[in-house]
Amino acid sequence: MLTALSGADLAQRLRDTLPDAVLDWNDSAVWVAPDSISAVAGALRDNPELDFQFLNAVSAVDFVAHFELVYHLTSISKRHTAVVRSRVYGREEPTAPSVVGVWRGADFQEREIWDLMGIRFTGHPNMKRIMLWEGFDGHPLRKDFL
Amino acid sequence: MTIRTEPMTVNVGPQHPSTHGVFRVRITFDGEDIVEVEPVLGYLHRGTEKLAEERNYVQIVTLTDRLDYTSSMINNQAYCLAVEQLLGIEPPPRAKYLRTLTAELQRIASHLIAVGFFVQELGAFGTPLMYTFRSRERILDLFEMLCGARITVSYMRPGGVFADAPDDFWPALDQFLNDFEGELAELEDLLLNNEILMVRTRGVSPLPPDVAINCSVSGPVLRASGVNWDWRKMAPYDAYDQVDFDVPIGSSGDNYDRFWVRVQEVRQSLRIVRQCIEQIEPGPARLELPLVLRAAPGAEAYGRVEASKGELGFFLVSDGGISPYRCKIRSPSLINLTITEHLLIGWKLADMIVSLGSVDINMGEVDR
Amino acid sequence: MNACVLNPHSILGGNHLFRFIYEGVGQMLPCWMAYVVAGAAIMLILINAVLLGAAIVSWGERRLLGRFQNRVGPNRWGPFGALQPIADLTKLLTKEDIVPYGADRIAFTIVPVLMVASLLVGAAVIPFAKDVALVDLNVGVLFILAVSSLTTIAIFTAGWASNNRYALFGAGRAVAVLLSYEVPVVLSVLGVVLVAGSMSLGDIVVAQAVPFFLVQPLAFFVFVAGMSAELNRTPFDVAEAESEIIAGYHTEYSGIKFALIQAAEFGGALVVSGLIATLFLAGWAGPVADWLGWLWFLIKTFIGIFLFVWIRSTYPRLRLDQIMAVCWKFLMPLSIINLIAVTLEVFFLRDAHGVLTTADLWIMAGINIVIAAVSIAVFGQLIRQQVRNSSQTAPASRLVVSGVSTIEVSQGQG
Amino acid sequence: MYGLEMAKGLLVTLTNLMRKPFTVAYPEQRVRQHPRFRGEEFTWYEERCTGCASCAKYCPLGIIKIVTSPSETAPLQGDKYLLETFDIELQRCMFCGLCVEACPYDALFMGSGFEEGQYRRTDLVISIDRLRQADKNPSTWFRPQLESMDYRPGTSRPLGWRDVGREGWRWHQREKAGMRLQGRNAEDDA
Repeated sequence: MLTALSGADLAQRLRDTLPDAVLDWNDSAVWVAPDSISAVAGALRDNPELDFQFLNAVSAVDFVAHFELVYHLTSISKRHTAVVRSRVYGREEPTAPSVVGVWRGADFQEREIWDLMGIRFTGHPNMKRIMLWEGFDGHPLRKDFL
Repeated sequence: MTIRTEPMTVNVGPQHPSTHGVFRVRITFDGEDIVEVEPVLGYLHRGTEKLAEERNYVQIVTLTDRLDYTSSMINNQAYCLAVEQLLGIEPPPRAKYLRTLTAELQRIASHLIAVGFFVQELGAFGTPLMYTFRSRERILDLFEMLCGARITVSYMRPGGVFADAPDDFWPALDQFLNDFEGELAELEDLLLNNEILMVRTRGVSPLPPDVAINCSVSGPVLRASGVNWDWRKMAPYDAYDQVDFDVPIGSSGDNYDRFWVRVQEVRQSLRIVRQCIEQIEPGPARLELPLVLRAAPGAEAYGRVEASKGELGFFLVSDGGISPYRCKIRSPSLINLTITEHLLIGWKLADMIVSLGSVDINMGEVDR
Repeated sequence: MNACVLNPHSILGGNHLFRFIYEGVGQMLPCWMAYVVAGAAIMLILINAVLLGAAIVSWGERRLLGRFQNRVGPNRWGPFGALQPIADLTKLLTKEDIVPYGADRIAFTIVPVLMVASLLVGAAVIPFAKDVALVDLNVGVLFILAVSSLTTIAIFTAGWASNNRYALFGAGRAVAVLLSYEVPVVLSVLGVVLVAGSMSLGDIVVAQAVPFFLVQPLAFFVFVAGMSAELNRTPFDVAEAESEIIAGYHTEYSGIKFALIQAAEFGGALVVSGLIATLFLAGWAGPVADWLGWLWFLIKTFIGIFLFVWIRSTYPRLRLDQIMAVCWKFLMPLSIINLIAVTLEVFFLRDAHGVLTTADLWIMAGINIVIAAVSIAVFGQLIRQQVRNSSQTAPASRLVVSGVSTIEVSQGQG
Repeated sequence: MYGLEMAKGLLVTLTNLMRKPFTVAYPEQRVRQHPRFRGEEFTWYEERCTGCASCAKYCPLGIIKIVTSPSETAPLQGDKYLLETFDIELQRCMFCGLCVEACPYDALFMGSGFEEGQYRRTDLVISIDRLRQADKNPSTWFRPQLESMDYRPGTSRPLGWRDVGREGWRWHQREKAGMRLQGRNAEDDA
């Protein structure tokens, strides 16, 4: 069956390769620095002990003070899951590096986050709106929309 | 002399007989060969995630019906599991069995549609579709018996199901299961080894497992590529740890395998339904909960199920109010579309439609 | 009274109805005018017969398809919905007649006329009963093949003139399919002509002491398959594949033009079924009396239509390249085998006057059925190998999670 | 042999040709309607309704409009509110039945009819008068007491307000002292 890796465990392993990336952790998730998301993603996927090949979902939550990106990950061979999170600050033009290069599955979800939440992903090959039309004013899922 | 060809861009959809709703792909053809593909989404965007932020936990159940409207039961289930995780409650065993049973019936119905339209897109003039709809109609009748609606069921609630099944549901279910065996055998006779279907689908648009996993593909499409990843086995929810079933997997991930996996999953779902009928025991079908639920502030939950299209997940964040602070829907149809380019480029126009059909998307879920 | 008398050597001389009208009208009008009037009357009858037949076929096909699909089919208007075609026609007549922007108006408009015309002219030579045909041309078979090829031009014009990319796809596909399938169809009909010793459809019916579908089962098979391709019917309906290219070449047609195209399509099914009945099922010939010929002819035509509908209701569509492969690699060799076998048999079995007796026909039937079974089996096997080889993809590297019971795709058929 | 499976397919369609059609020709024939069917019209029992507007609050779309005024009889004794407006905007209703689930006094029921097509949108708003006059054929959706009565909306007789509650109607009467029973007092005493 499936085991959920605790945040502390994950943070421990991530620190070996990327000492600066890990900011914080609790028992379910680990927070990483927004600039290092793609590096962390690469490390998570390529580390044979972690082997997170499968990206379940990329979510963005608007906590008004900051945005939070939540990555739900699964390893098919090792059969464990993990949650990686990252706080993105700034409301005008928040940006985060894209993980499309690591997981193609993030493609549409990152476009959707840009469309509805307004977080721009650098390095994404096709950073266009997906649900709404180009030129739509604002990002509807933000808490200050409407 | 060389023949000069000129690429031709065609908008397939949003109004097209076989794009599963308002799906639009901008395709550049060279003759009949596909050179470039660009899916254009958003024609059915209803802002479900935003709507969910303004409704209380029970009201959102009605929104989930409308995501993938061919498998509303499973959507209900995914959402209710997420809310239950959020609240830290567990439904009574009878409710678990009822959920499993209805979810599997819904999976049969959804796969029947997928299979029927798949063959329809191959060019069969409606006959297999009509046969699958005939069986699906019986399932919808059962749903009407359970909850008064056929498509937008709103059957499940956080903490169970809205009410126990009526007494005449069980004989009707038995009757359906008996009849369906024959109908399924007929369908398999008609389709499974049909030579025309074979030559049209075998070896067309194969999807290697590493690409599938990297593109976060889930559900029958992933399993057709030979990865036996099924959340019902991996992280059993509701009563799936009590029932015994096999996971059908394909070998090359071509269109035929995706079709074959769905047909076999119908058989496995039948097995699960039969086991549920045997194992279900009397008891309450719903927890006594207040009408308006509240979760602890800061609580989060990611509830996922193996829906008929793939992994359906609800990521709920609570701020202690009566409605979720954020409700993210991880919809399998949208993410399965990531492989569109991989599936289509280099194949012919006729294969394009079939490959899209084999992924089995549902626009209600893609655009939300 | 200077009654006009029809020259017995006229090509219309064999038509009793024409002669009757001609001589009747000739009592009052000059002879050339009587000729025109009689011709127009006959044409009126023919056009209405074929169009009415098309309407009945469209209704019958929809009812039959409905029943094949376990539903009822049109049943609202008239007894068993029999007036449905009239309702459809009324609806189509009252609809707006759209010529799309950028379309070639003249070419666009001429297409439905061309399609219906080729159909009607083709129907003119089919004998509905003994001596009941508009004309019993001595080159009837050739005439029908020539006239039915006109549809190809019409379809291509439709696709080209519509200024629609789907229509263009359909037109391109249709031309490819129709041109290719002409070859095996003609070759298979050649066998029939060889045995009958005449190209006149009337003579071919008379020659069928044994129905030719027994004498030349291969030719029958090839002809039915080829004709269903020429009619754009499943499994060869790529030209108007509704799930791929909307409606193919007639995507942009609406109103009365669409009605005419539909009429040409259903009428085409009728005429081809009539042709199959004439060429292979002994046409109007049947037991009891000669004047019942129309009944046998109708029954045999219905068998053809039923066959088409049955196949349509069952099979998915082939891809364009596969259709071409079926034509050139399967039907073509079969028709050549049939032609060679029939030629040899006719050469050895005919008597001094070049006539085949009924016994000869039975011998031919025996030999040809065996040849048909063997060659279809052999070529089927060859195609199967081909399909196997082409569809075998490299087995993907599995990523199987242990501990989960699985069932794998069976590699049985294919 | 190649083509055998295709012949099998032909056989399947042929057997289906012999079968009776599965479909139902609607206006003449009807499929069986199940008692829990959530129909287009609502069944509302004014006698049971207190005007608490739970249904309006619980409706996910907010399509129920209720306007009440304090009762003239005896508001302090727990009398119900006087209902002035009870509009259900049917054109936006999605028949989820949550209003029925929310009703604490068993006053609102899903209906069993489904042929409510109208030519004008305004006709799709069910007003309080229409609710009063409508046939009382409640659906058994979320009403276990009706199910235990073995009630069938299509065939059984219309139900009065006394028959449909989870508790006895006399309890209801006792609880809401000033309730107007609209000319049925003689009957009640019996």
